[in-house]
Amino acid sequence: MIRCDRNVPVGSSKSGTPVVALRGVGKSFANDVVALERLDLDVWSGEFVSLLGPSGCGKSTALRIIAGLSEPTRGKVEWVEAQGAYAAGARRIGFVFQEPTLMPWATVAANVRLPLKLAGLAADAPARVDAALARVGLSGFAQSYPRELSGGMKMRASIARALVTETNLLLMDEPFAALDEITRFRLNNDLLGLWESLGKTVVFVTHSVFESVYLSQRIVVMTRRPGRVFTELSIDAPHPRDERFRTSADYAGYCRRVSEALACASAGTDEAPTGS
Amino acid sequence: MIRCDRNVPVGSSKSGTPVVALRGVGKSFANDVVALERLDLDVWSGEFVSLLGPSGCGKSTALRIIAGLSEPTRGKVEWVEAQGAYAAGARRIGFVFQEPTLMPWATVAANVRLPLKLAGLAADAPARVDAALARVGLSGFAQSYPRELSGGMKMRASIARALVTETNLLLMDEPFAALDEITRFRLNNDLLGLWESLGKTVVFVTHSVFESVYLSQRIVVMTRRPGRVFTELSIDAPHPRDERFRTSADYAGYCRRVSEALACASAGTDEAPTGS
Amino acid sequence: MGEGRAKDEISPVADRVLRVLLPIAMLALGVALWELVVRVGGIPPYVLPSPWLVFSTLVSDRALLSASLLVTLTTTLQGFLLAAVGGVGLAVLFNQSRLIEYSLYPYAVILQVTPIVAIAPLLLIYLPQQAAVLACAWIVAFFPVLANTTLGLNSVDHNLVDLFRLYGATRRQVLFDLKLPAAQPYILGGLKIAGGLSLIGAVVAEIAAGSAGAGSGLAYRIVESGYRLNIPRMFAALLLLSLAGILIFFALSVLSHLMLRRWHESAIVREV
Amino acid sequence: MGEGRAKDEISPVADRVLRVLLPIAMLALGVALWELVVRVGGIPPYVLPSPWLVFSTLVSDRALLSASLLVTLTTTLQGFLLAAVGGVGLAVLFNQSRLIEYSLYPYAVILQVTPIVAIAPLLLIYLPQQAAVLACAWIVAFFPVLANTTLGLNSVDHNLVDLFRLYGATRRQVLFDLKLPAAQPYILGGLKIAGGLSLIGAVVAEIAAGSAGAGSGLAYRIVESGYRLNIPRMFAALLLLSLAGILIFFALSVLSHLMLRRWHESAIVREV
Amino acid sequence: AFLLAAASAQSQPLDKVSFGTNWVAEAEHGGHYQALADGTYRRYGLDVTIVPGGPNVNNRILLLVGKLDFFMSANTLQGFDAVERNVPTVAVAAMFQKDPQVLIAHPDQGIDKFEDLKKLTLFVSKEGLASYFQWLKSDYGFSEKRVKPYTSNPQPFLIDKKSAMQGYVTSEPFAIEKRAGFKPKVFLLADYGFDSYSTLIETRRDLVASKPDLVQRFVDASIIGWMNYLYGDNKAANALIKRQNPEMTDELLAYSVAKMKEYGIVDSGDAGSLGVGAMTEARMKSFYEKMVRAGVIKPSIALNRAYTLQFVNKKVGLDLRPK
Ligand SMILES: Nc1ncnc2c1ncn2[C@@H]1O[C@H](COP(=O)(O)OP(=O)(O)OP(=O)(O)O)[C@@H](O)[C@H]1O
Ligand SMILES: Nc1ncnc2c1ncn2[C@@H]1O[C@H](COP(=O)(O)OP(=O)(O)OP(=O)(O)O)[C@@H](O)[C@H]1O
Ligand SMILES: [Mg+2]
Ligand SMILES: [Mg+2]
Repeated sequence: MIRCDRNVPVGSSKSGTPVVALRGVGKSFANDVVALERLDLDVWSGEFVSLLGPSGCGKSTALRIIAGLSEPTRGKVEWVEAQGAYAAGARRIGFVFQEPTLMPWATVAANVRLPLKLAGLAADAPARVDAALARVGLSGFAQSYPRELSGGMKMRASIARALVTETNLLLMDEPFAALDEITRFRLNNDLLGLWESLGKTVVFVTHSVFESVYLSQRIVVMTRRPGRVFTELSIDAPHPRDERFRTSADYAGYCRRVSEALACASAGTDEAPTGS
Repeated sequence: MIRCDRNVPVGSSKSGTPVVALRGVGKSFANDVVALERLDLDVWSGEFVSLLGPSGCGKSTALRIIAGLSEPTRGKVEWVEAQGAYAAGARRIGFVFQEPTLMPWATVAANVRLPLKLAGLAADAPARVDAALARVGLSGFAQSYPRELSGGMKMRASIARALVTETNLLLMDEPFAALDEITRFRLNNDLLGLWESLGKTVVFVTHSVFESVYLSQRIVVMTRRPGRVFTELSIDAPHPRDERFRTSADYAGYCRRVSEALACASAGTDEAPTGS
Repeated sequence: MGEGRAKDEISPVADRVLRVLLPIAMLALGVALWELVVRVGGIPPYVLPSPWLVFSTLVSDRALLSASLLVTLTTTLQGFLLAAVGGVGLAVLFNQSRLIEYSLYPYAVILQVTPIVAIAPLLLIYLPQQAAVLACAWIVAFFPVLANTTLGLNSVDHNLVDLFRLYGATRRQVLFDLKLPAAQPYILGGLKIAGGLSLIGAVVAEIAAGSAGAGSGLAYRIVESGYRLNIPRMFAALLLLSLAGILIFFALSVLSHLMLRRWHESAIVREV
Repeated sequence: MGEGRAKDEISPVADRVLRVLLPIAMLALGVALWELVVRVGGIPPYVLPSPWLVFSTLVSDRALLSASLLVTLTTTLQGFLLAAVGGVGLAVLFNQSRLIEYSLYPYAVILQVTPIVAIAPLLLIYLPQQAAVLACAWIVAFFPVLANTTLGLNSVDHNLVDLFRLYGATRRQVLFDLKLPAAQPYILGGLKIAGGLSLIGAVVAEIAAGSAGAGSGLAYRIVESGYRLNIPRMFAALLLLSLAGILIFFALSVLSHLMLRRWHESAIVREV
Repeated sequence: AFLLAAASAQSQPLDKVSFGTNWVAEAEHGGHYQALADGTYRRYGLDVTIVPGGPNVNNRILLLVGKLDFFMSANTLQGFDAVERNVPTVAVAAMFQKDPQVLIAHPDQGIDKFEDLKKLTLFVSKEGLASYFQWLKSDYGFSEKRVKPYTSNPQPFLIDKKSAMQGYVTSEPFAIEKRAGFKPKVFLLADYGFDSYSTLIETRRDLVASKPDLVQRFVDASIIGWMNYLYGDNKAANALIKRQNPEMTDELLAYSVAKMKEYGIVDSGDAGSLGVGAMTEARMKSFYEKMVRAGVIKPSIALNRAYTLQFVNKKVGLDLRPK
């Protein structure tokens, strides 16, 4: 069996300055569920970091806290304001929620246009919306309503919405889980391309070990609830990555190591909701 | 590159008698989207068959048609009524929808109990609900409301609901997509165990090639929209399957072949919704 | 086209036909029954006039009645618009600020439960007559719009609210691009209720504060005809009122259907 | 406990305090303003009595007024229950059969738009007086419940409907385990509207069909006091009516909150 | 004869009779309450229930369908309407010789003559508009444009000094004097030519035909009730009124009775010689012609079907009038 080394970061690539840091963050809900406990997480400027962890361990909660949609009950979230682009006003966060979260009364195009509209960028909106829709393969469905889409297509519309504006911090919560491998691989590559060319910071939640290794510079593995960092692994393979990396022995090795870490992190059982 | 042989079934394991057969089934929607076209699909009694195909190709639509929730616009659905267990009245279908589809006003336990309640089986309901919740690792959340669950936990509640009654045909639409690998593997094995011991017929939609190979006796690969059968592959590895199969060379070989078939099936672009 | 499987397993075409024919048939049946009751029971016209008599009164008094109908409909329409704008406006205001909501909601409830007869004299003191009438009609009709809109604005999917917040939406944008569209089914439901109520409101307002005599509305006709025992004319006026009510309801139903049919569960024809 | 971030960024505790104190404070302010206007304007009590005078009238006439209040509240409560049962019942009936819906909805609309004053005399012919009063109160209040419940029953998540179908749910089960629970927010919204309306309905019914004299309700007090220019008593009666209305609304709000707070967006206190 | 009738009636069971009034219990109904309270109705073999009316209550239709046996109609015009509409009712007695309908104006606005009222805003009820106001229009040239609705609440009038409102001489002036503290100018329409009877007893033709005796007894007992109410000890009647209408005060009752006497509402004119409840063909005709002139009623109705003199003008109760 696997030997589990807990909380021992396996290298930590500090490629830049930290943008945002969660310091001893805890989050409990009114029903006594402790979702996060003493979570420490640094996100570095321009990095691609993945969160991996058992279902219900607090990944979505952590993303929401980073986005400022949720307040930690303990600890704090530190933004490195010196970093001009991430100053409170300038910060531009893109978020792909775990659920598609589309406006049912608006067409796909209108849904995707939303961030542009809210930012008052009407000028080149149509072109950008078209491009974003084409990127996720929904060009033909611009005028459809969400209820007319398949599950995967809804998620793609949601991804297109996150990519339509220029954001400097992209938070993605299992964006590709509902997609077939072919589409998923294509969007993986698209996302990597965007990240490399635009220098966005990306925090990515996924359940796919393969995906996390393929995409990330760093993988943060979280424990069962209450979630905290179990270990961090840095994936030092150079970018740009492509099919060659995916079929390399390195890749397989990383995947094995991440899988093992995940298995260790998932050991035991969740805390019951009343055991706060 | 891969050579794409279209519509050539690669073996076809007929382990039993067909239960339900889709014959030249077509489905168009009012917005001129043709979801399915001339789909032929036999489901054999007691088999575990997976549907694989690009996002939006009509997998969910096909499941809904099998379940009788949707009527085909062309072609027909034939039930082999002679098979007593599947006669119109006796047919007991379990369905895990792609979305959790929980009743927001009811606790997790009440949601899971629903099929028992509707069937008038109140007697041993609590025990069975507890067992189903334990199976998906939600024992501690019986009294929680759906909105208090994470995305993966909602899906697990939905799975527990499908497993709580005895069904003879289980339709599952990407049930494990939102789960981490560890949970997923565990539930994969659980599902296989159930299938082997109870002799259920299972039609399973997934985007994971690995999962489909691990679980199924037969994999049906569908083309892009309008969806039809691109090819069928039978996975002849014996059951019970376990970690050994997952790490075998056979497994890797099957996975490669299915991936190739999927790549071929996904080639080209979707039909635009107006091109009916 | 997908086949709709409606309740009672009616095909969509048959459904559409029934939807128009059945109500008409049932109303016709009601009228026939009424005629029968009057004939068989030998009920004198000053107690319950026969439909035929009502109809012929409608024709013979058409000039008088249509003038009154016009007056009442004008009040109704104005009252309805005020109720719609006022109800939605107040709900929006309340939604924008909890302080305002807590402060003013009790007053809205008071307005709803205050009997018009009691406050009409007070209104007549301080407002010109037409304004007093409108105020009365408004008071009767605005509350359902307010209550339903409030409910709708509060029922917005929280995840969408988060999304808007994240993209730095202004209050205005949250209101116009998120909350109001999401509340549409509720608002339209409130308007459907308010449609009939504003007609009632117009009638009550006319009775309590309206002008009488030549230029007066249906309410005056009804009261006067009742007092003067011109029961056929009273029924003719009531009939006009009912027709107007059905028409208003129908128009609002169509509006609601048009606005919701593309997306809301209550209005889309599900394809199976 | 998670921290709630309310509108206007109020903490949940402050919010709860404000929720109770603000309305009271605003009502107190209203009363103070009223007292001021009366004093400064030197307004005679027969036009607008001062709150103090109203209050002391309330105290001195308490026997008379409380008896009347009881009568009106009884009618209100009965009317409300009938409206709730009748509105939900009709909506359920309509939901069960499209044929019935198409056939009877026009009649429901007609009932809604028919002015009580006009039909009360007719009702009195065929019904005993108390039944006639109740019928009037019911007619005024039932429609919002019907309309909202209909909307709610039609707004059920189609996927859940599919699920129930799949598991062979009977019509009854679909209704009681799916549609009615899902429609709760709409039904409760309708009841909130109907609460006030049934008070109004009771008042209107009393005026139109009620017996005047010893055992009569607040409506009669209001009209008769107005006629006799006993304006302080009229205001005291109005005040009681308003209080009753606020109380009914508050009770229904609490009920709604209790029923929805665990699951519906409109009622859950979101944890952020 | 009176004693005989009473004696014979006592031996047989009482006839149940219901009588609908047009407002809540007040002094204007005093005679009937008197007859009820002092047992006059019983002595005439009647078990009378008085059903009070009120704002927006239309008791008249209950008479038509037989739920009431007698109804107190406000004025003669209602009888004309009945004839025009072929409604089988008939007036059998007119308890008020003069319609107590008044127009009330503020005292300090230079309103001295009846015609001065024309320049004021008028608060008139819908019923008033359908009846006496039409006569004001045709005979005095009042204009509908100045009319605002009167909903049984004098407040708008009190505020607007340039207005007048309708009322009953027996009630509204008192309320105003008492509450608003000034003595208003009061114009009794009857004094300016509005010669309608008022507070008539109306019943169905079939009752007149089938039980003339019952009608006669009710009319006679009511007349006696009125005489006793006005001139005798009316404490019991007033107590009954107050029980039925808790808003009523002794002060107001006394005022009303005084005004009824002062203006001769009940007992004046023909009543002086023919007894309370008197009606004459000449007055009916005179009022009918006024109404025709006002365009309220058709010129060709069978006027004599509106009333019958069969039960009145019999000098009943004259002996009760103080000398
Ligand atoms: N609104 C809420 N109220 C109460 N508990 C909540 C709420 N939201 C989340 N939780 C609890 O917090 C824990 C973490 O939830 P979270 O959604 O962050 O998990 P996750 O890691 O994203 O899981 P998944 O992979 O299944 O999406 C869960 O146990 C869940 O029950
Ligand atoms: N109610 C609907 N109205 C119109 N079009 C629909 C409707 N439901 C599905 N479609 C269309 O039918 C096609 C097939 O949808 P379906 O949900 O079956 O796809 P899927 O294979 O399940 O995809 P995914 O893997 O993304 O879930 C899609 O193109 C979708 O746009
Ligand atoms: Mg999550
Ligand atoms: Mg699908």
